[in-house]
Amino acid sequence: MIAMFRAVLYTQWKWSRLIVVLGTVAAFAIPLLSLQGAARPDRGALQTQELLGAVQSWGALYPLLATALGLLMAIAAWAADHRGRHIHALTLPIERWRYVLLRFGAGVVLLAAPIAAVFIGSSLAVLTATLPPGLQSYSIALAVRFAFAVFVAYAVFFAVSAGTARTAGIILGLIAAVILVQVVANIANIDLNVFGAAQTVLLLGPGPLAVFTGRWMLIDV
Amino acid sequence: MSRVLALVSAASLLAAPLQSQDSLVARERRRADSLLSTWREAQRLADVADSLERARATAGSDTIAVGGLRIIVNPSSLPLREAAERAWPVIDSLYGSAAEDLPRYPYIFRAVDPDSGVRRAVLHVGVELPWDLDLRATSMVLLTTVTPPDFDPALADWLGAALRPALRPQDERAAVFVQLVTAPSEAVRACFLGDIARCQGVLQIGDSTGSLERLYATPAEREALVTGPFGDYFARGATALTLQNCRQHRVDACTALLRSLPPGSLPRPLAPAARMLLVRVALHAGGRDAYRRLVARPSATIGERLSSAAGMDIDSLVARWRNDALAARPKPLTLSWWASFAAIGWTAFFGFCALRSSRWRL
Amino acid sequence: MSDAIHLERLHYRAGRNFEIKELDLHVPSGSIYGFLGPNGSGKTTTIRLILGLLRPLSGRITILGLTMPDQYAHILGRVGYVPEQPHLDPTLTVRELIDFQAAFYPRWDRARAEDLVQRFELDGEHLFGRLSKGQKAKLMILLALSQCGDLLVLDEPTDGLDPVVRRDILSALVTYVSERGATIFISSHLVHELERVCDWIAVMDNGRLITEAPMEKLKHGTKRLVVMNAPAELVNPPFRVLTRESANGGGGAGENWVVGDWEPGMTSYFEAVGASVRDVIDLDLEDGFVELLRSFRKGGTGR
Amino acid sequence: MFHGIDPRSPIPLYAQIAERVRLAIATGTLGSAAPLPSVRQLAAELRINPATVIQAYKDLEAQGFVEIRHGAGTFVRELAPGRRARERSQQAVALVRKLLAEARRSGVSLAELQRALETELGAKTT
Repeated sequence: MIAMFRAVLYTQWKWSRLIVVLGTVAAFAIPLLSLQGAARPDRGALQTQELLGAVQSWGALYPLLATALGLLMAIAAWAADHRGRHIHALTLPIERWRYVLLRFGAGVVLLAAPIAAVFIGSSLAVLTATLPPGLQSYSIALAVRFAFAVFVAYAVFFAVSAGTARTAGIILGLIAAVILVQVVANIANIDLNVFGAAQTVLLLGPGPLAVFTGRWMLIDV
Repeated sequence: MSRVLALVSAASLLAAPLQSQDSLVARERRRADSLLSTWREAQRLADVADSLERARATAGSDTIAVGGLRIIVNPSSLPLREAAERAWPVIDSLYGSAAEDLPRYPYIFRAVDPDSGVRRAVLHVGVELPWDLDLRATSMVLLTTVTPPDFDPALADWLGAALRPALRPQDERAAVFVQLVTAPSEAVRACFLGDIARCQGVLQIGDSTGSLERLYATPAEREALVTGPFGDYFARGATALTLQNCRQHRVDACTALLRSLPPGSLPRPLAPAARMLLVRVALHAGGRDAYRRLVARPSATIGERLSSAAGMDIDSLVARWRNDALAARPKPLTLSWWASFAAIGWTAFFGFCALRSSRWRL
Repeated sequence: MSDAIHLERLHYRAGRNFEIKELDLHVPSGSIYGFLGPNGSGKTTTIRLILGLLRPLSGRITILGLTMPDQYAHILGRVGYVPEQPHLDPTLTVRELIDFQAAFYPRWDRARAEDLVQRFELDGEHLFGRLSKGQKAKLMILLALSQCGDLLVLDEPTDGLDPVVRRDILSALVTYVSERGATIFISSHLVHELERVCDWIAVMDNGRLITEAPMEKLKHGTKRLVVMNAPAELVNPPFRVLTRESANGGGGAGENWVVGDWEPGMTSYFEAVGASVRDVIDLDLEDGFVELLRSFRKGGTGR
Repeated sequence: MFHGIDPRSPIPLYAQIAERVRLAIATGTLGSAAPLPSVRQLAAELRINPATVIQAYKDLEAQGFVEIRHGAGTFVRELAPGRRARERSQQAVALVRKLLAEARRSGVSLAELQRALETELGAKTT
């Protein structure tokens, strides 16, 4: 089982080398760039607000990077199989669920690099920067949130790209159905806010995207 | 004789205008008096109209009396009695002994059906409430619309808001903490770091002279102040040039501009919540009669009133306020545990979907 | 049940125009089993059914004694498969592909793989996508052989390859069989190749199995006869009449017959019915195959 | 020795192989106790089914030409001197028989065949 995982990991690494390296560099750079402002004590009391503003604006990059990593890694995972129309994978002597699990695990392992880079980057940034009084660093929390965002994104896109055109069709059908229901409800002016409900389910609450819409603040009060 | 006559006629000539002057003055005074009397008459009439309006509003509605609270409301399903029973202890703890005067300021409510389109007589006195409020909402209304007994204008000006029971004291203290950390003013930062004197300056409880130096000490702050909120105010007219200089970090230009502002329009470094917290700490420290002592001498300075209310000197009061604020660091808004479990759950779920949707055969 | 592959009443339909009905196939283990059939006769589909890549509507499939699709993982572990189109990832090098496959097969024989790499002169660092058609075929054969499986399923392995590559592949296959006594199931339409190597032949057309017989029986059982004044009707002849045409310009009642299941002694039957066999001409596998197909398509007897 | 094995001919492959071996023995290229190529080697070289080679060797053993020692391989047996001559004459008879069948099929009469033989043989002897 270990040999199989190592083999799958190697092929996954070969296909997604570029993504992982670029992702790691970006993940390492963002925290450092976000704390550049910290090194300007001449701004006196204004430094706190400016720093928080900078950290906030740089913070928006984390979910984007996480989504991009998840998407590209998922595509890399299934591109080869799609090209070969899955024949090679289906003739391997292991159960299908085990193969999919190996692919998924390989992606997760490779995605650990950018996640570690975020943690190291933010810890380094916090050490080197002199923070104004009263502000604290949350590098662990940030790294953990980034990790969850990456894994959720990877899982979502992995599921979609693993499927055949049929599953993609089903998902698109679902979305179209939701839109249709909403339009019909509006025409018949039934008081039904499907978009609102969908939005609360997905984004707020314990929905899949809740982890993306949280606070990506490396430095906070 | 003729010179005397001439003098007298000259004087009378001169006096004529003076006389007319006097008559002018007298006439002015008479007009002022009549204005004053008509004004008082109008005032009296307004009071009568108010009482008539009040009588009309309260006609036919029963009165609920709980503790010091008097609620005049038309009969409805609103749980006002239970709400009053829950609100009274909170109000009493805040105002202490002064709460006995509350009956003088009764609530006037009118329960209405929020959905009905029927036109209702406009009510100038009291508040319209939708009749389907639950207990919590009703008690919330009572707390937020209580009229603080004999709340003088000086205190209102300084506080910037009516003194009412805090619905979520912890959030208020956390907000003060955030202000102390993030406010863009050297004085506030010094206060945060422990300089009680600067805290008093920032809270503006001492004398208000020289406030510019005390509140916005460093050049960077002043420049930020001028180019920020007052940027377009100074951009027009004569001050445009000095604004330009101030932008080039010439601090004297910035200071001049700030000084040219009308008194009292200088923005306060701390939001009302900070001062509100100070008053609460004082009332809490002063015991039951604290509020009465606070509103007893409206002419004194805020600092003296607060220290008399709290029954301790102003420095230790401010120190206690600062400690309370610092102790209330807001809980960091990092990933809560249920969010992490949700994320793991969703990852597993989509992993499972991947399995179901992946191709089991050609 | 010594059959390596055992299909019973297999029924599969793909869309409306193609269907496999009532397919019974028995591949004795240890044999080299040729699977002949024109293009589009369902050879590849049958192979995919055997490997569990497709699920039949009904029928039992037993491979190496294990039922498909329940134990498909075990079966695939002991089966080497070479598809018609290369199914490997073009962005991996030869070395990586070998290492990848090695991780999945418990009985992977690294020495054999290295030896075959030398023999096939394959460059380990070459990307699979950049290999020539022949090299790709060799690599796939290499992977299939190195798994040391008990069954090799080859879908037109040497189709479109130059004779040199074909010769290497065939000799590697034959060596493997003689060393491990494995079963080989070759689907192809290169009749000469099968004739040389196989000891069992099955012929399939349009989703139905025409015949399945040992090579000798099939090859020597099919003869072309020149028959003089044969009676119109034959009463239960010991052989199977595939086609029957009057010889052109032979004068008189000369006819060319093609018969199946022919035994040498059957000319006596003709004397009994008053006809005479002027000549018995042997057919090689290709002619036999063509005749079989023609008679089958004209609605001749099934088996 | 085994070049020109034709899988397409009606004569089965094992028969052709056995024939070639007998011919080699008859002409002496395979001396007594000479080893025959192993099954695996011959099969790989001719790219034919090993079972065919085994059958050919078994036939030869049945006819007493070779001896299969398990594990060591197949070796030509010690032949009585007359045996090789008799084998050669059998080969000649088989050749003539094939010639006659061919002549009949192509409609050549016996007399013409005899005259052709004499001219060919005559040309050879002079």
